[in-house]
Amino acid sequence: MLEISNLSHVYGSGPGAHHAIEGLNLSVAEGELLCIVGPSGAGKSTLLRSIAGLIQPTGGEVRIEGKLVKQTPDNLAVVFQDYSRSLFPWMSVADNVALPLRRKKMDKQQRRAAAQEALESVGLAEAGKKYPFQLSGGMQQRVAIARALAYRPALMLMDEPFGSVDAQTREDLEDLVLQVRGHHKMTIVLITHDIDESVYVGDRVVVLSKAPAHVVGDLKVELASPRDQITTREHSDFVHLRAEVGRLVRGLERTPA
Amino acid sequence: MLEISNLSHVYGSGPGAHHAIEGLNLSVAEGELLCIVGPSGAGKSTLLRSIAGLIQPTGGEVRIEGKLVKQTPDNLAVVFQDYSRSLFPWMSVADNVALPLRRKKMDKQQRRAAAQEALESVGLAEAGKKYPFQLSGGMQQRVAIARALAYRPALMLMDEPFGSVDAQTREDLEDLVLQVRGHHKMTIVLITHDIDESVYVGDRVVVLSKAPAHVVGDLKVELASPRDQITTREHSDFVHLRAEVGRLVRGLERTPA
Amino acid sequence: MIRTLGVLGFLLVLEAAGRLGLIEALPPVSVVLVTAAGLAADGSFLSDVGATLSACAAGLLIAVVTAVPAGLLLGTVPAVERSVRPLVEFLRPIPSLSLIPLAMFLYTDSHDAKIALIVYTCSWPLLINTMYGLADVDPIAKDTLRGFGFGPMAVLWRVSLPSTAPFIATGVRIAISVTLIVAVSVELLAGGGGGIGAYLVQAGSANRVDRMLAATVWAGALGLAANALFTAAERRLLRWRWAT
Amino acid sequence: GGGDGGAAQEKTTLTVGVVPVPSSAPLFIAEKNGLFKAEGLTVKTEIIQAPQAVMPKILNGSMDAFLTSYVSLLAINDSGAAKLRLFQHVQTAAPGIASVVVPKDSPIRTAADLKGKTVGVNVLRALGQTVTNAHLQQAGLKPDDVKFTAVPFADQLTALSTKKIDAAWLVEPFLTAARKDLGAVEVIDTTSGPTAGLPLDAWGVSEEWLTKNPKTAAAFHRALAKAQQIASADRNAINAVIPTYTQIPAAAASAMKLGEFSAEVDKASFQKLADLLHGYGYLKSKPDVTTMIPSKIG
Amino acid sequence: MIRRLAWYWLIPVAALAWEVATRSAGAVYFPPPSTILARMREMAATEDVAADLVPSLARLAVGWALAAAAGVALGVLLGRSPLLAKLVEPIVHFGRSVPPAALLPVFLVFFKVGTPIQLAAIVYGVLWPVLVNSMDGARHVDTQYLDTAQVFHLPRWRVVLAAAAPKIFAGLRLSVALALIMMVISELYASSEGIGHRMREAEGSVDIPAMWAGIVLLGVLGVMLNGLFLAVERRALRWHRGRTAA
Ligand SMILES: Nc1ncnc2c1ncn2[C@@H]1O[C@H](COP(=O)(O)OP(=O)(O)OP(=O)(O)O)[C@@H](O)[C@H]1O
Ligand SMILES: Nc1ncnc2c1ncn2[C@@H]1O[C@H](COP(=O)(O)OP(=O)(O)OP(=O)(O)O)[C@@H](O)[C@H]1O
Ligand SMILES: [Mg+2]
Ligand SMILES: [Mg+2]
Repeated sequence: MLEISNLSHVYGSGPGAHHAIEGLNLSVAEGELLCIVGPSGAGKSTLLRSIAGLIQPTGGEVRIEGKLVKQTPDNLAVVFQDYSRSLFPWMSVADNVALPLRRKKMDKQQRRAAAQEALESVGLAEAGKKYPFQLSGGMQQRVAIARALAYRPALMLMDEPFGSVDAQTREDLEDLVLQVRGHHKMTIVLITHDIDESVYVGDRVVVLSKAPAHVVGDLKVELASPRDQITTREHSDFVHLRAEVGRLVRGLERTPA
Repeated sequence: MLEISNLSHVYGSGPGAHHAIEGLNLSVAEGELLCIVGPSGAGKSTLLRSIAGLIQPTGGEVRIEGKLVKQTPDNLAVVFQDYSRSLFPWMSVADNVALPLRRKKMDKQQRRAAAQEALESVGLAEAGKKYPFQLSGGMQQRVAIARALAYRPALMLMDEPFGSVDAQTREDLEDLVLQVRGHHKMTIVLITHDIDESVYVGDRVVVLSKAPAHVVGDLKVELASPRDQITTREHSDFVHLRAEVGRLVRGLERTPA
Repeated sequence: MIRTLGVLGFLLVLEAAGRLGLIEALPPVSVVLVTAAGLAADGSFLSDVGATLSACAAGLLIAVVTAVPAGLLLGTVPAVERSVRPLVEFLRPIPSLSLIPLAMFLYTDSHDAKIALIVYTCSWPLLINTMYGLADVDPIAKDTLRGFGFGPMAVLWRVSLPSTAPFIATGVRIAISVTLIVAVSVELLAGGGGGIGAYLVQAGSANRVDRMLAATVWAGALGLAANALFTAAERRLLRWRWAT
Repeated sequence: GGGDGGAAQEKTTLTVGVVPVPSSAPLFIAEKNGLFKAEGLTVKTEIIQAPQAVMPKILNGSMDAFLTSYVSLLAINDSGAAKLRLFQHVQTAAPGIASVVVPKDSPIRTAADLKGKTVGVNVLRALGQTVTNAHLQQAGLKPDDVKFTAVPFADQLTALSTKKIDAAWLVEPFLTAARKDLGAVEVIDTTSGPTAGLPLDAWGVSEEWLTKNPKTAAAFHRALAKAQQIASADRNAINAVIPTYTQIPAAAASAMKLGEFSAEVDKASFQKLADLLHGYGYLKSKPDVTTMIPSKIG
Repeated sequence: MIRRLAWYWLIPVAALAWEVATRSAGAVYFPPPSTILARMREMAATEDVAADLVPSLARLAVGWALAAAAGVALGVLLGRSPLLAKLVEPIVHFGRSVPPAALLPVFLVFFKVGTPIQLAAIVYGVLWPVLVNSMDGARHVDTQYLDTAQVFHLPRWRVVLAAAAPKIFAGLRLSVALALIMMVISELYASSEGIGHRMREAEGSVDIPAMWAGIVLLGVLGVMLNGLFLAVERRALRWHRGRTAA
């Protein structure tokens, strides 16, 4: 589904240039849920933007279903790390969620129903009429997730999607993503800082180095599906994997800047 | 130090009014590190804004050292949940950190040195000359933390300050906060979604109910200081407390919206 | 309430200054206001006001539907902006007053000439504000839609335009008063087709300073009313901005 | 006279630019007495400030005739932008209708005192400056000794009373107002002595219009000429129409001092005006006024 | 340098097109650029151009600086103080809708004929767009910035100024060309030198090429001043360009 070969990205030029990614290779199979972990400032968001075609990487290439990504590919959704700035302040929450659905063959009523359903699934059934600024940080983040889920993309990119919600909600959302993935055959790339989470939701966990980012670890997660917050996390394989990812992440030197 | 009595806050009025906080009582002793956990949308940020004097609560009162908070009290620093929008985009990172120090009796060079020191302490020694938009999400969040730390306030309010950084950095920052608190006699109120974190850094953990928020649990954390990421977390008291907080949080119904 | 207080205070100061002889040679404010009120019952003056207002409305409308899209184009395609910029900057400082003869030569109807000059003059605040507004759009907001596969036009229409709306609104706010100024000035200098400016010519050549000032008060009051109307509309359209 | 009927005329609806001053009165007298209707003409008026401003309309044919000062007529012809013709004379200057005045407490008392002072005129390099120059020269000053500045008549009173200018060249009704309201004192009567009897205003048309519309021109001219006779014979006729197209109240209209309304311009005075303007460098070339007076209209 | 100049390609192209169009149309009021240039050269040779240009530009510079400073200060003040805004805003919207030409009698009460009154007219005309843009900009500053400023007790006005800078600069950009316009308008009356005075003279004597010469001169001045302005703006808003470059 997704093929990244020898990807590099440099921000700026001259002496102030910053090498965010260098020679990164990665491929994701159809229907896979890939978790990416890595130190802050590594280049994870940069990688995600390259996959989404939002920046043109300075080297290497990204292919989706064999096609070189030059512009944003069709049938893709992104949950941005900076969710509060990715919600449109001039629209109600429901309109924000329904907006991308205009690209689908749906009439107004269907769009509205789909938006409402997605909002319900993230626990915001009653927030549709509000404006984003009237919501708490975690609620805004959930709106951004609902927007991506409602879109039902073939490829979903999520950049720390559960960073601002409480533990209980976080677990619910993790399960929601797994469930939606199961129903709708999505391929998902999810960036997270929570090692437990990466193992719990991922089919595979990729560990990135500090900047310039490249892959330093690639672990297959062989845990039974459907997963369960209590039993899966108790499973010895889970504990083992989690420790291994932890070691990989900790093994990296601290990023200087 | 901090006395909150019968605090209530209602956003808006009429049928669309939202009761964010109702009848909340809380007091924080001098030098204490209080962690607040609670469901997304409960009213944690609202509580924090009331303490900082950024909103006038619709009921009850907040007192700092006996003085009613009407405007923002002196000697206070806040790390906002929406860190990316609390950094000034028109200033370099170092200037952002140094700016509040203008209120202290420091000359330019001292300010610059203090800013650089704070940036180093959060692992951003080389980011000073950059602009905020040139940093990753987690780096921006660390800049906001550095700004508050450099200021050395008597009361520090932190709203999910470590939500966007990787596990390793998170632990480092937790220890940094504990260490700074020890050196400089700060009182700290820290909002977090991570139950482990609340027990690890807190002297006390307060659990808030879903909206309208009030206190449903108030636990003293009696763990030895200085704390250590490995040994403290292994300690049976830690495991016990963490489970108790978890039960309290999980015991709350899911917030509808 | 406070608004009226401010205006009242201002008027009182002016009146006092006039009465105390600080402002010599001009009729006191109260006299001007009474004259201005009297004009409300003057049919021929009202038709002058109508002529001015209709030209203003038409001019503003045409300017908005041409300058805003032009600003969107210049603001989104840098190559076009760089190429057109010298021409735009060449045209902008040319006073509409200097163009009056040209407009009157081109349009046999003075009303049309007046509208053309209004369009010319009030396009600039709209154009410039639209361009600066586009430069201020949050890139993450744009990326969000792009991420869902929307094309450049959809991003322009659904993100850039609403984000720019506050800037455009400011442009319109400025343009409103510019239309009045241009209309009255053109009428004043070139006459034809009536209007507040033509009334000013008549009053001026009869040495009716009170009436000139009264008509001027009307021009200002019309601008004030138009601005209030627009602000009300803006508050509805850009509700999200006023709420925060 | 009498109309030959509209059928033969090139056009029957005329747009005429009028300045809201007494000189436009004959046109309104003609309208009031049905003289245009009798010729089969419909006359529409547009308020203008000066013919220069409406030259584009005259050139593109959207305005047929206009009230003009002789100075403007000469200036426009001098520029070569258009060829204008004197269509019908209106008013000749009489003593006391245009003067340089100063505030009542001003130390300036004679033309010679104006040396180095600022004098307001309505338009620079036009009648006011020309006639004042002539008197300054008589008093031994050079035109450069005085600084002229352009301020519209209506604003001159303000400028004068607040001492923002030292002196003002004013015509009626401003002159009366200056005397009455400000107690202004006359320093020079600029329509006497070396500048007595200069022609002031007339109706103008373009040469092109005249050749294209001979029949209309004849009819329009007949009506205006008749009105002109009424005006020159009966001051009350003027007084009666002034309030209808200006904002000058009836009482003020009859109190105003006016020049002489006559049927024909005195060619010698016209030439004298032209020579003065040329002499001060306000015209590029020395005009021959006879070329501006059509031999016969119609 | 050459690359920079290349962006001006449209000017010669437009001039050429204009030349062809005006030559073929032959309308009196639209002389071809070649005629205008010839007239300009003639004027430059026979008249003391500096005597008109220097005082005009001096008034322009002083007037613009005064208006810009006052506009930004007043605008930010009104934008941030709802009470003051309510008190003064009606007067502002009234004042900015009044044609400066109609205010001449009022100006004549306060200012001496010549440079003082012209400066007053320039300031009056240029003030409004700067004020309105600054006011709207200051009024809608992101609350998160204001909260941050409040918490750290930062000087609020500086945060407001910086956050509103994009909009303030839009107003200032408008004001540069407007200052040129007001310079001309202020010289229409009560003046005896300057570009506007010359243009009025040209109009009075229906010297059409000379009128156009004034127009062209203003255009050229506009391009130059705008270049200057953009250079300043590029420095001041560097952060903004980097941040919003998609
Ligand atoms: N400006 C506002 N207008 C109206 N309602 C608001 C506003 N700000 C917050 N709220 C509402 O108040 C409630 C509490 O918000 P608050 O931001 O305090 O939550 P929180 O506990 O910080 O949540 P989170 O953990 O998601 O950040 C939410 O339900 C939210 O919808
Ligand atoms: N627009 C930019 N200009 C210059 N440098 C940038 C820009 N955006 C990001 N960078 C740099 O590129 C590096 C990688 O950034 P990126 O946002 O991809 O990190 P990340 O892995 O997502 O980190 P985090 O977990 O903190 O979000 C960082 O060091 C950052 O400073
Ligand atoms: Mg990131
Ligand atoms: Mg919050």
